[in-house]
Amino acid sequence: MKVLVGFIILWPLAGFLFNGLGRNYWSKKVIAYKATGYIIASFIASIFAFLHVQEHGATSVHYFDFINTATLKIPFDFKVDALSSLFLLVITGVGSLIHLYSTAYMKEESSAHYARYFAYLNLFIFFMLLLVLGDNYIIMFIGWEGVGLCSYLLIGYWFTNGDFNYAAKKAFIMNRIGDLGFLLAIFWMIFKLGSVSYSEVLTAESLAKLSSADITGITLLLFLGAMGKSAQIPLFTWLPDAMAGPTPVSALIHAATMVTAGIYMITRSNILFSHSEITQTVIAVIGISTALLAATIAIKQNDIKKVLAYSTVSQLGYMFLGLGVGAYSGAVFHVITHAFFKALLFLGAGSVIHAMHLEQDIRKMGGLKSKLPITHITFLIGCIAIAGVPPFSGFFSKDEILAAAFAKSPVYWVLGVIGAAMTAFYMFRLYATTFLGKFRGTPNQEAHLHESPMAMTFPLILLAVASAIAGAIGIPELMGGHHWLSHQLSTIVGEPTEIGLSHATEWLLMAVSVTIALIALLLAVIIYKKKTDEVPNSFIGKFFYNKWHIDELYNTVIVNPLNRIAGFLKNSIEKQVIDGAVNGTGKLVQYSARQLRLIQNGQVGYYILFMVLAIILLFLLWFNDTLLLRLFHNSIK
Amino acid sequence: MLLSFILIPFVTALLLLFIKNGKSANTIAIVSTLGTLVAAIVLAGNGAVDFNAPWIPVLHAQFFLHADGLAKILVLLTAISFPAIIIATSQNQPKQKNIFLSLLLFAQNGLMGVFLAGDALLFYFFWELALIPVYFLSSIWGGEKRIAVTFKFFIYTFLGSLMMLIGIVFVYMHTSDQSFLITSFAKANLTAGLQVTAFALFFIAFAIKMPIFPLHTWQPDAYEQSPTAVTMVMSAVMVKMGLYGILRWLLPLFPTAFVAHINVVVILSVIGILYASFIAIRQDDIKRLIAYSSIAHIGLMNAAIFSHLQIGIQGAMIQLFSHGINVLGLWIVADIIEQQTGTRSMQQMGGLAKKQPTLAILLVGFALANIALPLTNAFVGEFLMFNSLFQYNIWVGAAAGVSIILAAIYTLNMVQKVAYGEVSTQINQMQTINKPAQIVLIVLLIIVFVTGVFPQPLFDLTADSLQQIFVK
Amino acid sequence: MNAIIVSAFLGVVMMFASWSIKGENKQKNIALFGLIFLILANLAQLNGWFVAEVDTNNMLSFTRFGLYTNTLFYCLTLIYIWINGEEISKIGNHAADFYALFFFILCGASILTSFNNLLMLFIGIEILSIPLYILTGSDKKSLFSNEAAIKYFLMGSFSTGILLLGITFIYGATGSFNLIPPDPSVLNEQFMFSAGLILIFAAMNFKVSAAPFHFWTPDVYDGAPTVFTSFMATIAKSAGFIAFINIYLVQYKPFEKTWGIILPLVIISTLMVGNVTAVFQRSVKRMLTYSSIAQAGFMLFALYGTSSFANEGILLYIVVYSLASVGIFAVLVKMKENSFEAFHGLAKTHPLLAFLTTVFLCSLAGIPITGGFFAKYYMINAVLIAGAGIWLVVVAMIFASISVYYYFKLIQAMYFIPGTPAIGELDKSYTYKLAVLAILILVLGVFPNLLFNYLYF
Amino acid sequence: MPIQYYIYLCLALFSIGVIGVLTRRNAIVVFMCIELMLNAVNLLLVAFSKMFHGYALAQNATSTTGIDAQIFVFFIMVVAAAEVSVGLAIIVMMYRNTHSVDINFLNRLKN
Amino acid sequence: MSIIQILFFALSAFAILSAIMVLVSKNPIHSVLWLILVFFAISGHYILLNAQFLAIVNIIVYAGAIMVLFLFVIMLINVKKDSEPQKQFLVKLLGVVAGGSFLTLLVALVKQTAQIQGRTLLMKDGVIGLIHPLGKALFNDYVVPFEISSVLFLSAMVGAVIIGKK
Repeated sequence: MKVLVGFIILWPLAGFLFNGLGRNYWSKKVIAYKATGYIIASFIASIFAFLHVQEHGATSVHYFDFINTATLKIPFDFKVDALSSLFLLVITGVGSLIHLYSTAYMKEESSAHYARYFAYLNLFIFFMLLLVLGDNYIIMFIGWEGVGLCSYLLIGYWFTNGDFNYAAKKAFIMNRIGDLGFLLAIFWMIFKLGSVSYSEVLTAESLAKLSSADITGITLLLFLGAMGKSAQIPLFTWLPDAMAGPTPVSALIHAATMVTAGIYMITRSNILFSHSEITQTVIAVIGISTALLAATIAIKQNDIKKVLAYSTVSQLGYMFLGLGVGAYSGAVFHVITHAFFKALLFLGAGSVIHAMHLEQDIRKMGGLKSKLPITHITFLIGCIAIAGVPPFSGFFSKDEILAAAFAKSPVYWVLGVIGAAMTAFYMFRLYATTFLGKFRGTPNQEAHLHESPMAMTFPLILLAVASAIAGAIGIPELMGGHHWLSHQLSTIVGEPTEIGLSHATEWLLMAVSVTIALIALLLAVIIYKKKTDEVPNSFIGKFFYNKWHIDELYNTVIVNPLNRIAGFLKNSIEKQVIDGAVNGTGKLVQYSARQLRLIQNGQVGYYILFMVLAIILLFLLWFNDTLLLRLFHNSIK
Repeated sequence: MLLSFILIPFVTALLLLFIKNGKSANTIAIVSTLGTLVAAIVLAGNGAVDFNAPWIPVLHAQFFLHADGLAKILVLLTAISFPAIIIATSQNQPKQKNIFLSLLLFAQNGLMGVFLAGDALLFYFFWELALIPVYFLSSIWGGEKRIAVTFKFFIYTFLGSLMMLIGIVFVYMHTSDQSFLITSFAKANLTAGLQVTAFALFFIAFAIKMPIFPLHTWQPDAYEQSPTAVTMVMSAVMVKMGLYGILRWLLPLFPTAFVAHINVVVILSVIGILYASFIAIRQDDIKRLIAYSSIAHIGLMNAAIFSHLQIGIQGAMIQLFSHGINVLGLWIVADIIEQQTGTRSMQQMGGLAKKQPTLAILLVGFALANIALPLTNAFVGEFLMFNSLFQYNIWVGAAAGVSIILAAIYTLNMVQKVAYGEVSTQINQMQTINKPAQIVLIVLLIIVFVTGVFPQPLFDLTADSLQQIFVK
Repeated sequence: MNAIIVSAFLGVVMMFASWSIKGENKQKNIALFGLIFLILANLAQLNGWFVAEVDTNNMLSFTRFGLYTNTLFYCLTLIYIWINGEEISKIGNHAADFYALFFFILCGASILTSFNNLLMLFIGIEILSIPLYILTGSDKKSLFSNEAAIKYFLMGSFSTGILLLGITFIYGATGSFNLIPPDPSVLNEQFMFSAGLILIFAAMNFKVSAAPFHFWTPDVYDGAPTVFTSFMATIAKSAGFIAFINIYLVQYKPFEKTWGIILPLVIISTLMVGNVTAVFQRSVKRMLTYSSIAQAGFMLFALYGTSSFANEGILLYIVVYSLASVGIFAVLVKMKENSFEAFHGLAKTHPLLAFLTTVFLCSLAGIPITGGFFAKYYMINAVLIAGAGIWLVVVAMIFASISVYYYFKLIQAMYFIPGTPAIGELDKSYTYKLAVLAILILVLGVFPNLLFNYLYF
Repeated sequence: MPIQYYIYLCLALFSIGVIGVLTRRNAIVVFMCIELMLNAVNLLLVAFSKMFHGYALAQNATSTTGIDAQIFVFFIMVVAAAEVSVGLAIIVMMYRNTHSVDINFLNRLKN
Repeated sequence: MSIIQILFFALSAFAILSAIMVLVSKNPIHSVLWLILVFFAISGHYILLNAQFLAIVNIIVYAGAIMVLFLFVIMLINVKKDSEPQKQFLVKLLGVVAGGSFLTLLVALVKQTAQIQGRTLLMKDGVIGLIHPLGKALFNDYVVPFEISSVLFLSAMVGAVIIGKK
């Protein structure tokens, strides 16, 4: 097992080193083969690991001690259990496909940059694997920050573009805010429990050691970390900007894997979260708000990737809603299905962009159905899946979350259904504008329209199949399935509990949500089959189009004041107050020197006068208590 | 064994004064510093070592050198830094190379002495000895405003060390056996009130040296104006003198006073961390940016030490080493850029990644270490330090934690402005970077990552010092 | 007694030499041999080999400390003349007469190291002072020298009057001129005695140029020919310190409480005047005169912390300070002008000389590995042992860091500012002589105990 | 005769000397005032000498107590004479160079 | 009031008056002459105190030699009458105030000194002021300072040579 996990982890790292160090030496072909091959190797190893878990249950392996001091021991341990093995498969599986896709998508890059791209991508997989495999929060944090780094590097992959760099920086810094929360939570655990290992923290004994305030604090801080990584309100604005990176990157990092790390983390520590009512409510509220907010924005966006990005944010909000209402396995289920269909959508979008020569504005597309048949079909499957149309995968996962939400509070459910409707609407708005109607681009673009090469379409097809059938792993018992996934995860999140709804209610809810989604879907297709959205006029339309002005809000409320404070400190406090005090001391000495030397006026008479006065002063000092009092008394007796 | 750390640099420095040929002087200096490095590695592998010889019998001062884990890790840092600095800057050293190198080695001599001295008077001696060559180096070969700036630095630190001298004499008088040995100092008969006095006197010296807010203003100026080789010495090794002083002298000798001042110092340090980070955000001068970043990092180490928890002090000990390596790397990169473009303004840079990909990668590597990304060496230390601050007080820990965000902001700003974007005219002038500097940077980067993944040897090295502090 | 007799005799010899032996080099060599003989004679007494037994009626008492101090004075003078011989002969054509005056001064200094009676104090101080008036005015054509001489003379005489009034009061109170430790309990109301102490204190402060009796110092040292400034500021002043310590130890110590207020004030004002005023000087020579005031402030610590430790300290201080001052003045003598500008670029043209000057300056500033560090160290330690408030030392050290400012200004001028130095002819041997001084300073900076090994046994 | 009378007299003379030093500008007159101070001290010494002598004499008819002060006076005169010779030489030298004996005339050494 | 007291007061008044005249006279020659009168008055006091040797020496050395030297110098340099520039009035006043407070302080001190309260001094009796006991003391107990003071003269001589010689 030690060797196997080592394989899983080290193949991507080897790929990183190979491509990173040899970027000037290898040909593109070698780079592509190696990079993809290593991930596939890792995927195969992951399958073995998964099977091992199925057979023997969870195992943890110890490599070396990362930190081992008298007060704190942090081993470099990995844990392969039901949850992590599942994530392993998703990461390496989707990762392999996206690597494969990238080999074609990035063809135009020079070989050094091509290698750099794959090095980053491999490194990302490496860190992502650390994140899910770690047996304690530190290892998770290492992966956590590592994927952030890779995200940063990949968003800013085209580094000569200033905006892209800015987006990359923004992503990293926003992630860091979350990371600080995560870190503080770790500190809190160490402070109270003296350990960060799952096996010691996530137990009933350690829970007993924590007060409810501790648990709330820790979980809220952990959730802050998840907010940063998984782009929840208020730390979500980086994700749409992150679309500056190459499209496969968006698919892998900003849709399928990294952004779901928050869900992984909370699911991993579900014991803690379940013990804090406050945190759960916070998570649910923030989740559903994010889902709705992002959905409203997505409706009005015209950039194909931006729509998908907001859609991702929105879907992540659903997952958090799931977490907040205690449907951990539902959230994980949605992570998996979302990984498939969102990766598929992004890759499809990439294929479109590829065909359109880097054009991303959907208003300039249209009618691509015939030109890009495979892309079209797969994209459509993705859209159906995300819209929650049965029997595609999105339906099952979303429904599970909604059902759990209803059980908790019908308000969640109502809002969730509204969100689902909007999802269906904007996805099909996107689909219709892009693939239906007439081509609206330049003739030049039209002439060069072509279906993407095999390396790109093959992943699309595979993912489309996955999106379509992945629901099978979580068919609820209601429909005669036995929900393989929730049983699978039972060791982590506990046996699925009865949510306490009658079958009739469940069927009703399902029907209502599907109906609403279908209506929205059809509405979108009808509206956008022919026409496109120009810049909106209505207030609400503008408001959504401008993303609720949240970026501007952040600039005025946070960024600018910070800059001003920094400028004030630099220019006023540092220069005038502190340095001024230091230099002032020097000036004071100089000034006194100038004054003191004037006493030395060169005249003997004055000198002697000063001496006499000094003698008098000495007398006065010596006799300070007696002389003045008794100066004119005759006798001392 | 220990004497070699004093003698090798000293003898070489004297020898260099008579070697006019710059090339051979350089070779000798490199060989000498590498020799010291070998000795330091051997030392790190051994247990605690002492060296004792009489010095000034009238004063009962002894030439007592002592190497425990804390000393060893700093000796190692010094031993790594100097060859790295000399090799990396060997292409652009000034005309009178032999004197330049000689002064550098004198500084190394002083630094080694500071870290090894087990006798207070000897400690003070080396403390000053480390300062004076640096003063000359900066004043002769520094930038435009070098004279005034270096002078400010010199007087500032000199004032501090004079206070420490008073403190040393003060404690000496209260030792039972009239000795300057640290062991006697530890047994000195000091009441709480006297401890506070002695503490204050020592602390001023260390605080100026580190420097702690608000005594820091000499530092950015001095870093900016000094020749980069000297800046590297100051930033990578010399500022550690202050922290070392606290760990070696302040904490064990005046525990009562130390505990009494924890709150003040920690809060001051945390203010300093945030303050310096904020200023770094607005810096356009790359050297000043690194300087302020260094102030912030040092402030964190100081705060962690003063949180007086084992975990924080352990972290600080590791970080002493790690920060030295990281900041050394950053300075070397900054130096190469400055030397080749003639500017320090980041606004005029950009596109390094396109023009000099290797250098850009190295820069990013050290920048990541600077923001304490996991698996870099800085993470280990900072993790423990923040941890201890958190345990000291949740809110202080959280406030200090904000600095990791700020650090990301200014470091990435730097990376963005220097490495990314279109190639600027200044960056376009750059020639190929010389191989030795590149090799040094790569070695340093390897150290960064190796100690980041396997920090345990460093923990083992410093464990005995930590135990000494906490066994009492 | 050996030393007093021999030095007086040697003075007479030099007087005769001034007209019987021509050639300044010869005269210098005679003086050097005389000094060696003087040292030997003094060592003879120190070791008890040969002692001229004279009944001094308990007016002089030859302690080991006093005799050892004599040796140091003689050695310093030997070094001083060895280095500055040529320069001395350049002033007028009285080289041998100057040497005679040096011997007389040494005679006065020897009295001051051993007096046990206020009469001998008075005579010693006068023997010390009168030749100094003459040396100050020896450059007859120079108006500066004239001015300095007349200022020095008038103020010196005035302070003599003060000293005498003080002595008279003490006599009036005790009926004796001997140095007798007063009984503080009886003398509580004995104001006349206290008045005498204060007046003597003022006069002695004048001799050692402590503020606020320092006013003569800058003008006189500045106006006097530089070679003689070098002698006056070092050996002559140090003799004053030894006298001050001798009398202070016996008569002032019992009043510790009162002097605990006054002496620190004097020390701090001296440090302030010396250090702060020196900051703004444009002439190196004048800067050095102010710095000599500042150094006096440190030497006064030896009074504050009267103990055997303080005595060792003052010896070290005297030796180190004198060596450094003699060195720096010897450099200054060779400069064509006294301004800082004259030193610009010296390091380029005369690297060794610049380095030596740096050593001297570092020693004056009290930087480790030069003797000046241990000198200051001893002073601090002595004061702290005496139980002074730590604030006094802290203030002193703040002023010490100010002193770095002006000393290093000269280093900056030499090393960091380009230019052509205004330096006169300089032969190699002169530099090497200065190198000997620097080596002595550096040796004392690492092994200060070399100086004390002979003090006890 | 009470000793105070003599003390007051001598202090008065001494202070007049001091005042003279402070108020006159002629170097020679200043110097003369210093001599006046010395003489005041001399007289005071003799007075003290007679005071102690008087009490000692009452105890012991052959006592010479107090003689030391008179000897001291003698030495003060010796010193004064030596000082005068040097002092006047300096004043004359100054006069030769500047044709003035004003102590404020030479005033280049300052600050 | 005994004759001695009368003499004392007369001499004292004379001495102080003459001393004041030394300051007040504008012409340095007059100052010298007044100073000589002070010395005479002081010699008178010496005689009152039966210190005849000192009285004579005072006349010979001070009035006779030193003052003549002063006169000689003044004549030599031919300081014209009233040529001396005067100090500013304020400076003079300051000088007087300083000297006056100096005097006041010392007088106050003497007044309060317990030991000399009621002590008197022997006026015309006692032999210590005569030449025989003085000579004996000088050449027995005080021979060392006596010899040493020759050094003083030697240095003064050298000084006169150095400074006086053209």
